[in-house]
Amino acid sequence: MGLGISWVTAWVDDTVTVVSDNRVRLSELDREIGDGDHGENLDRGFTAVKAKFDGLAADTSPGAALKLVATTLISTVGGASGPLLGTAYLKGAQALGDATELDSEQLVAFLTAARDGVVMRGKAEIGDKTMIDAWTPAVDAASAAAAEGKSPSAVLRAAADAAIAGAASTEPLVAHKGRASYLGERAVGHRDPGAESSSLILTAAADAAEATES
Amino acid sequence: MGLGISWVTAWVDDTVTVVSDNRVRLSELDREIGDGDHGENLDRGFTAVKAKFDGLAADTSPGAALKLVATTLISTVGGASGPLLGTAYLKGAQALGDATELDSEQLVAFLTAARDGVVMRGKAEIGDKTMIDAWTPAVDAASAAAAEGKSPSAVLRAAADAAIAGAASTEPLVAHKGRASYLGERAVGHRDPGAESSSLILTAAADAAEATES
Amino acid sequence: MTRLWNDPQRFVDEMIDGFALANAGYVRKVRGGVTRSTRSPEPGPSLVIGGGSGHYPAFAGLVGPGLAHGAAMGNLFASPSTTQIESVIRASDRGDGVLLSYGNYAGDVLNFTAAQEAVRADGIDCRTVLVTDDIFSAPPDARDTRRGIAGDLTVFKIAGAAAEEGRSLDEVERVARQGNERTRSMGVAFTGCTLPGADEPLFSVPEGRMAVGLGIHGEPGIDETDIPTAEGLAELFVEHLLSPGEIPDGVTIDGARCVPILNGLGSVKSEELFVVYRSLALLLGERGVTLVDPQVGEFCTSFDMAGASLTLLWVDDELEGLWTAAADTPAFRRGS
Amino acid sequence: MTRLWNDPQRFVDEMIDGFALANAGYVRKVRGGVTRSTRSPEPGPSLVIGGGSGHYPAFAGLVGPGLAHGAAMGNLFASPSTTQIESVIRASDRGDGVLLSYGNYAGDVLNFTAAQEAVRADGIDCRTVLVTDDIFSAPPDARDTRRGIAGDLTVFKIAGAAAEEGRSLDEVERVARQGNERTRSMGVAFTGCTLPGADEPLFSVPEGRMAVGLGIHGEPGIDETDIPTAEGLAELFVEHLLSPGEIPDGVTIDGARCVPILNGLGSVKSEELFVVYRSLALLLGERGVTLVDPQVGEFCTSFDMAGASLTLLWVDDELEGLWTAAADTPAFRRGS
Ligand SMILES: Nc1ncnc2c1ncn2[C@@H]1O[C@H](COP(=O)(O)OP(=O)(O)O)[C@@H](O)[C@H]1O
Ligand SMILES: Nc1ncnc2c1ncn2[C@@H]1O[C@H](COP(=O)(O)OP(=O)(O)O)[C@@H](O)[C@H]1O
Ligand SMILES: [Mg+2]
Ligand SMILES: [Mg+2]
Ligand SMILES: [Mg+2]
Ligand SMILES: [Mg+2]
Repeated sequence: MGLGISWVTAWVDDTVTVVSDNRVRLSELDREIGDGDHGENLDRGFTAVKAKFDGLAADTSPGAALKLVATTLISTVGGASGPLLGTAYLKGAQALGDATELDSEQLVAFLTAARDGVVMRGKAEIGDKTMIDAWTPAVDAASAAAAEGKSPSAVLRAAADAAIAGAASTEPLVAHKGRASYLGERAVGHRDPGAESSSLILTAAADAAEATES
Repeated sequence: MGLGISWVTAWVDDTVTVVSDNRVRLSELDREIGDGDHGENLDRGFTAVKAKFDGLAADTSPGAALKLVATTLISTVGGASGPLLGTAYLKGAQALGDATELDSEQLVAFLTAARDGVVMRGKAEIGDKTMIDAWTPAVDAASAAAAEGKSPSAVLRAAADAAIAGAASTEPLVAHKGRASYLGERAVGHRDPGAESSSLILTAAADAAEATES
Repeated sequence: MTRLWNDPQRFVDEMIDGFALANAGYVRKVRGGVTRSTRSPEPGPSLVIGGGSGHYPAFAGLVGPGLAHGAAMGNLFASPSTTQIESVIRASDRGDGVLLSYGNYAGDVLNFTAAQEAVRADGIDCRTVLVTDDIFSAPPDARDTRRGIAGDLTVFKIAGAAAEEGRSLDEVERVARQGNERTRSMGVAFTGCTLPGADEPLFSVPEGRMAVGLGIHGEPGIDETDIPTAEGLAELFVEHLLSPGEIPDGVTIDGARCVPILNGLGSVKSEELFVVYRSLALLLGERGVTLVDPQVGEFCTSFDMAGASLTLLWVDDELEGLWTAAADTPAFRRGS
Repeated sequence: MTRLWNDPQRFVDEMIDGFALANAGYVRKVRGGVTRSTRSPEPGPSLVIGGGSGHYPAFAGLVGPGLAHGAAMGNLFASPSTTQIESVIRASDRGDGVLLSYGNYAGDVLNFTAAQEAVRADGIDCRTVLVTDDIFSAPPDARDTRRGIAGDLTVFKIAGAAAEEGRSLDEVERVARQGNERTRSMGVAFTGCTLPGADEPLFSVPEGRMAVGLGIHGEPGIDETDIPTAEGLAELFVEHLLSPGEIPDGVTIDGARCVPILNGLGSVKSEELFVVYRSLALLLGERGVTLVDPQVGEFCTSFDMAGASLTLLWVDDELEGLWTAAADTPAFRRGS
């Protein structure tokens, strides 16, 4: 019961919606400790992804579709989140090869490669108050769930829940990467916008998987 | 019972006070149909006059003292009101020659020459919504009062009262000179700031004369 | 809103000091304003410009080779006094006469004229060309009563280039007059500006509205509309500036060559001006106008007023050559 | 507040169109930004700069002979994307390598680095010198993590002049790095700026207060004080920029030569800047600093943010020569 291209397209659709619904809130978070454009950056990127997906052939592999997400984000977003998320999708897609149905292990491989891509580009560690604080717990929770034999959608749900907790965990932190790192103690008490958006994106992945499976 | 140098210095003192007290109001009038600086322009000018007068020799003639007012206004005010009022004092002073005590006829000659100086420089006619709408009625009222044999202070009071009425008469007018002339009908309903300030200056002249005489 | 000052009374003096310190290679402070710091060895007529302060780079920013020889600098939005102007004329004169050029405002006319009379009395051949570019300040048949706004720059540049070429005062005066004949402007604003130490702006425009045809000293506009789009503003500019009464004698729109100057009054930034310029270029192109050497930026400001103006200089060959000639001043530089 | 736009989504595209139309003699639009419209016949290294839009004249206004060869132009306050940067690099390359220079921000570093990798894979020798002038963004011992603000101009100018002289990429990189070593800036602001179509400013400063050490994208300041006098602001700038930890290696304040750049962020106007500059010149003069070729105006803005920054470039003979070399771009021009 793996996840195929219909999951990827559903994930993209849900992401477009959730990013657009949270555009103002994400920019608000970014205004507090950054430059106030994170919501707009992602919204611009995923709107472009949606346009590309409109003409997608039905037999495209998940890997190929996710690579399209990657290249579109890289070419349209700019800002820090563009290359970071773009690289996440790119490296994740490469880990999938030509597979048409993704099982739990493949999803863990996807998430791990995606997270490693963000680290490769951004050099952030856990606790630096970046999107990595959402991604790394998500990867860990997904591996644990897969090791317990959970279904693909349950693996993604575990990742999503861990990402949500991870995003919340950024609030008390001082930042060491990104614009917020210039603020020192003034960043304390504010949630990192990139961690928050990553938790939304991973939640969309789980929602889409549950809808696709059922 | 003519007016001497003590009248001139009292007039300058009163003018300094009245201009400073009305600075905001005059600029307010100018804001409505001009560029909002008439109060500041006059305040700057008369503050400079006051500084010059501080060292004035007690035996200076009225004409020489009024010439000092003129040159100070010309060199410090700028704006339309600087050369206009400066010329008024200059031409008025020239009409006085070396006289040390001014009688009613000399005051009429002073006011007439002053008004003519403004017309020479500014080419405004009565009804153009300028300071001339205060000066010309003032000159006419002063001549009438002098012809009736009124005292110097009564002549100045007649001039002042006519100037006040003249300033009020500018309200319904469209302007034909100065910045307000660019506004067409939009200037209607607003009092001309230069006419208003001229009425204040002429009232100060009458006040100073009454105080000096008594 | 102005925030940085020490004492409002000393603002202009300190501003002139700072300007002269920062531009010592270009200007020298004299009583009443500035003149060029280097006197050219050749004789020739001088161009003296000026007006109230608060419009930088007009007027002091335009003093230097290829442009003005001196600028009289008045108080904020107030004409320089007669004495100040006289002093700048005398410091700038090179012995072959002086052309005075400035925007047509009662205060400036009174003071410059009095100064002109004073130096003429000493034998200096001193003439005047008034700038009267603002189409909203009087109808076309009363063009010579119009006030001067950003079109100052075209007249000054043309006169300055002619003086630099070594032309006679007669010639400099002639081309300056021709430049003014060929220049038309109009302005709009969204907010007023607040002078140093003042509690209130000089005027205000309701939120979301735009004053049309206002002056650069906070003189109220003639009309008021909702704020248009950038394209809508470009259309408004073109509609008024290309209306039949505003096309100078000898110009046919289709096929004409024209220098557009899209001027920010203070708080409207270059990014917005470029968006407006894009539409202007399209609209003027559609009408068959060839745009020559466009200028987009700040040329005649009104402190931090949010607003913009468009100036069109309809060139002939002579004016185009003078407009595009080299100039090197604190705020206007171009190679030859 | 931004008022003139058609569609906020198209703002940057239309701005680039308008900019390129108005400056066709200088630049040519390419995917992702602009390059010089005239390619110099001689080979040599190219300088590619860039960053988010909304900082005009940074970055596109600095493309032309003696300065940059190309500028990548991102969305408002957002780094250009990797693809955009790559496209501008390829369009600007003259076959002898490319130096990338831009302000140190996570987004820019990520995107420029990815683009650099991509063109290197095709054999283009592509290097990077980050600008890290903002002293308020990290302590002196973490200087290389500081962000870049108006000091961009000094590094770009030095690198551009070296490239124009025909120096090798190694040399251009070396002097750019040396320029950055010798550049320090700090900024203050009184209001935030509102992007096209946004309802609220990116940040706000309480009325009568001044944010100290803020970034040029609305990143909050480090400190807040009452608005000082112009002189008080000059003292604040000098106190911080002349503190011992900020004097570059090899510089002794007394006797040093230094280029000051007093930069308006958008709504603080030249008149106010000149008043501040007057005090700066006095204070720096008292400390024995010789000021070279001062710049007062807008060099790196933040839309219509009301604020100002001071940049000091501590020159040696080589840097002074490169700084004062001729340049001819839409927004920065000087004769040789
Ligand atoms: N080096 C980094 N590693 C991981 N994430 C980063 C890094 N730098 C920034 N981020 C993430 O990017 C987010 C900001 O993205 P965005 O606002 O779109 O870009 P920008 O900061 O360029 O405006 C931050 O909230 C943070 O999560
Ligand atoms: N040509 C003129 N003749 C007479 N008075 C004039 C003329 N032009 C302007 N004024 C007077 O000058 C006043 C404005 O003075 P002021 O505000 O000080 O100068 P400015 O208009 O240069 O700012 C007007 O209210 C008007 O009374
Ligand atoms: Mg951001
Ligand atoms: Mg006035
Ligand atoms: Mg005035
Ligand atoms: Mg950003």
